[in-house]
Amino acid sequence: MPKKFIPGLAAAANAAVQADVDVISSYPIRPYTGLMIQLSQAVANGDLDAEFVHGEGEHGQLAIVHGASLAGARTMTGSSGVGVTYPMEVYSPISGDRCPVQMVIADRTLDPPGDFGQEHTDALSTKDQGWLLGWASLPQEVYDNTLIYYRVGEDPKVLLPQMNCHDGYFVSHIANWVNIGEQSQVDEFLPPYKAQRPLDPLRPVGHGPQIYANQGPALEATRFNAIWGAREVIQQAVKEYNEIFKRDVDPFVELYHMDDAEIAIFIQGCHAHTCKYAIDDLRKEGVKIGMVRPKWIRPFPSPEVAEALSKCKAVGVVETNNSFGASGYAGQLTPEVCAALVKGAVKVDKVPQVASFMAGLGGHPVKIEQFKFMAEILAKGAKGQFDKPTYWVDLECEVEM
Amino acid sequence: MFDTKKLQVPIPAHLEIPEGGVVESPKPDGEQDQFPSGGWRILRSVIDQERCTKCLTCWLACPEPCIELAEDRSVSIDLKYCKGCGCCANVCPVQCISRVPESDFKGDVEFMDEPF
Amino acid sequence: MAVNEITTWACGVLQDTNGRDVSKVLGAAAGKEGKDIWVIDNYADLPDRVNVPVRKYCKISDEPIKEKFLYENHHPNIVVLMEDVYAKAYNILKGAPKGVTLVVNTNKDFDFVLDMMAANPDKGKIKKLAVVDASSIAPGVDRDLMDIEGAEGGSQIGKGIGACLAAVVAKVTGVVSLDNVMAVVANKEAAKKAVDSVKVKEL
Amino acid sequence: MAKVNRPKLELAKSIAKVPDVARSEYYVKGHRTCAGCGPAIAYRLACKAAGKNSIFFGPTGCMYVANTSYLCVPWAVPWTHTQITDAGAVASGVAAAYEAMIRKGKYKGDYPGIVVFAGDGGSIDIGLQAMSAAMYRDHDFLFICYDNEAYANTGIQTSPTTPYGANTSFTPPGPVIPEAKKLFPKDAAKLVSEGHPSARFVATASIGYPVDYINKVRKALNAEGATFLHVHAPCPKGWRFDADKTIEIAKLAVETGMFSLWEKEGMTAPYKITYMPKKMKPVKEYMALQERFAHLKPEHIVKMQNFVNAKCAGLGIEAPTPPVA
Repeated sequence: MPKKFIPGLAAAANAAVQADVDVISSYPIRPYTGLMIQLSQAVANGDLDAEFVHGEGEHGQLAIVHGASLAGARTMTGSSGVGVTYPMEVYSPISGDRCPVQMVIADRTLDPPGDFGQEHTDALSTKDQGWLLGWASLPQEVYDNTLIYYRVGEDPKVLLPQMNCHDGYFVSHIANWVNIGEQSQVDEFLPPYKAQRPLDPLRPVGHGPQIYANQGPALEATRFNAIWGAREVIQQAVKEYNEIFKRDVDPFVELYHMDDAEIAIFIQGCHAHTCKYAIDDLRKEGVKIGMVRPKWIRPFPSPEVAEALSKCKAVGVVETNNSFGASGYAGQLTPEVCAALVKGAVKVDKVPQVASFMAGLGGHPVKIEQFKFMAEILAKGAKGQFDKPTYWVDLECEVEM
Repeated sequence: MFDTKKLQVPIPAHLEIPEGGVVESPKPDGEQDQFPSGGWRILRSVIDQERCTKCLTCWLACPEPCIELAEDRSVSIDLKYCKGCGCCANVCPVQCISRVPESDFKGDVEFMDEPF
Repeated sequence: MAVNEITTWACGVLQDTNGRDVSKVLGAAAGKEGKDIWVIDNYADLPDRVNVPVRKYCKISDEPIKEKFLYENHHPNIVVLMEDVYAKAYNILKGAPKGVTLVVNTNKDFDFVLDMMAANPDKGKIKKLAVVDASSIAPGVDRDLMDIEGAEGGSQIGKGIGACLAAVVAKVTGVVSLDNVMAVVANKEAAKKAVDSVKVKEL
Repeated sequence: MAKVNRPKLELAKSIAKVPDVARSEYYVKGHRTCAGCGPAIAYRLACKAAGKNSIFFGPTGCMYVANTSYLCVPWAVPWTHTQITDAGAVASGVAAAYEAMIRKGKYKGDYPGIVVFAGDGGSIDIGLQAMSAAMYRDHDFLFICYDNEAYANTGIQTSPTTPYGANTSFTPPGPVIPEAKKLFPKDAAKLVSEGHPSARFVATASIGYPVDYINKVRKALNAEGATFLHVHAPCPKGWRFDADKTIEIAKLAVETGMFSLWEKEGMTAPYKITYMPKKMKPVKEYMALQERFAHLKPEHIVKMQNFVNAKCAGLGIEAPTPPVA
């Protein structure tokens, strides 16, 4: 198995080439651009036989893969920041038409002001559009996810588009070791995409006619069932991925020292790895702290999150995103975690206290010291109640670089 | 693993709808019989077959299309669908299509519960 | 030193590829030695423009690097200048600990470099100064558009002065073995010439 | 561009010959378009001309909503809804997919005729970006703009092709603005033909001249590249005339110079007039039949006549009436 020292975007590009995508649509925006730079070169070199279509904007970019997927092609596109929010109109039609297109997102802060740094608000803003949505935390995981997402999204039981997200710069641009599978392994794991009802003159069908209002609930329910049904497919796909690629990938959540944790940090994305080193230090001091890193946001791994956090006294949700004025008094993940804890998929006897930690906004780095600051607050919260619902770690615990 | 079946919603059989709202296309030269539009017709086009020159101008002018073409190029109107717009009468170069109130006729319209 | 932080200063666009190659070569060589490495392109300097000074970063450590998700080397103990003029224009030693190794691509001598740094309050931190005329050994300009923005880049790393300076860093600091650097770089001849012609002064 | 085994479509010579080449209907009866709907006639003729091996794209507009309500389609060929914004891009994706899949052996059939059937808004207003980009990228496809000169699906609001002086629900006449719409319309076909080097065939057509229209659809599909057709399709609802007059008004538009029929095979080719009326009529005759112009005063009609004269002169068509000072 070749091992390459490459950034996250190059890892995604490697996986896309091995997945033999048919149609790629591009539009430049930092930081995801490197993916398309590499894929266009792969097409020019003949390493990948695909149509590389230059979109006229992200809206067109998404529409191009929408059409290509309707015709039965495997597709790849991507974007960052405001490029993710510009085509907001198109997300629901793509998932509604059950087109399993894949979009690689290297997160970037939304404007204003101009900021290249990463923040998860861009992709999280699209979480209600019926797409599978998850985060990778290292270039290796970007490679794994690219293949796993295709496999899950193209499964006839699922047929949903996928947003394969990772932190801009921190994962997209930082080089790291990535195990690249053999082509034979990829072929074994990922069968060619077979569209169920493509736009094909030999078997004419109509896609997306108007419906009666009374047909709406059932039509929406099919997407609801598909995305929750995807859990079973994810479980199976990850199991096979681990067998074929000899790997140890978690299907829904990564848990770190959660067996006996009294306090826990819930965090997605790359900073989870820094968090783990902080936990190592704190554990040496006798602090019973653990970490939960969700790999998916849609479908939200509610049962796993609830189970992992059910024995904790206090939980801190790290928000590298914004939802100004949201319930939960912070970003978009706190309400998700709270809902998972109180809404009975798994029985939680005593719901832990939950605080939100705004951290890493605008691409600000998050350091070990700041995780220790969070742990201190959590320890206090575990004894009673937090003195406030939201802590702006970036501002309240400034650290030297 | 948590039972995903519990997370899914059963869809009653009578409300089932194809995933993605994909529908079968009608056959070429066929009809979309879910929607017979003959009930819209206030004025009916009546063709004077004696004077008709079989020029087919009306055939190409019909939006539905509900002017039927026989082997011998004679034309007739499919009353199940004709909305009575009168384009055929308007374009006829020999004015052999007249427009007659639909209320002068009995039948020829598919009875429906609702217009659509 | 727990973590070696190597910062390379290069001239925007013109030396972008070569500057990045210093980080990539050292990273790849250290990887061969089983060390933990961290390589990132400049973030703060992006998007780079012609002649804008850009910095390329590499961290090499025997122990796992705990804080990988930073944009810069905040405490560089090895600093590489691809243009000697940066020595007078910027505090290239900002945040550095005592005992820095400074590698400068110049056709001048030690005193010239030290004179240029007259205004630098941190100049006392330099322990070792190496000068090498890499520009006359290997091509210093490589406008490779492919090798940017997080793409994988060409199959060859170290075709120009990047190879020279990476090899000099290995020789002067021992942060990675010179043999491993030689195994990684594309332009082995230039790297060898640089290693042979480098002049080092302990301060 | 992959040009794979697509049989050429035959051209018709006259209505009398049409049944021989295009008797079959691929836009079938059973839909909710207006009685006398001009765009429906345009749709029907386009499907007839394109034939069996084609895929149609319906961006949001009358021809989406009225044709597919509810949960059914009147097309015997594959069809998909697209957003009003992105018809060109979705068609691009399908074209790219077929090129890739045929080249890679993943699809065994012929390369299909890919036809976008977009309204004026979906073509040169909100859909302009996607349309222009698709024309620029030279996908093998045909973009048809059916021009009913307003946003009709939403209840007749002004669009960039709505003529000067038209009364729409967003441009009502009043004491301050007596002429209702003050702006002159964009020229959809020229917009494409003058600025898109890869547009192989650009033409205007009218449902008043069905054989010419069918032939242009077929020439466009035979052209193996990006092609554009601007079809004038009167709207009895929006233009406010009796439903039986649709074809009559379409013809009158051409006879008065309000709409001219031409084709152009590539950006550098000359404009070729495909139908020249024997004697041009004044625009007054055309406007008199439509209530949307009923509020206009003589000076407005003069302004319109001057605009039409200039437009015709640009195409080398003799001015319908002497220019008015």
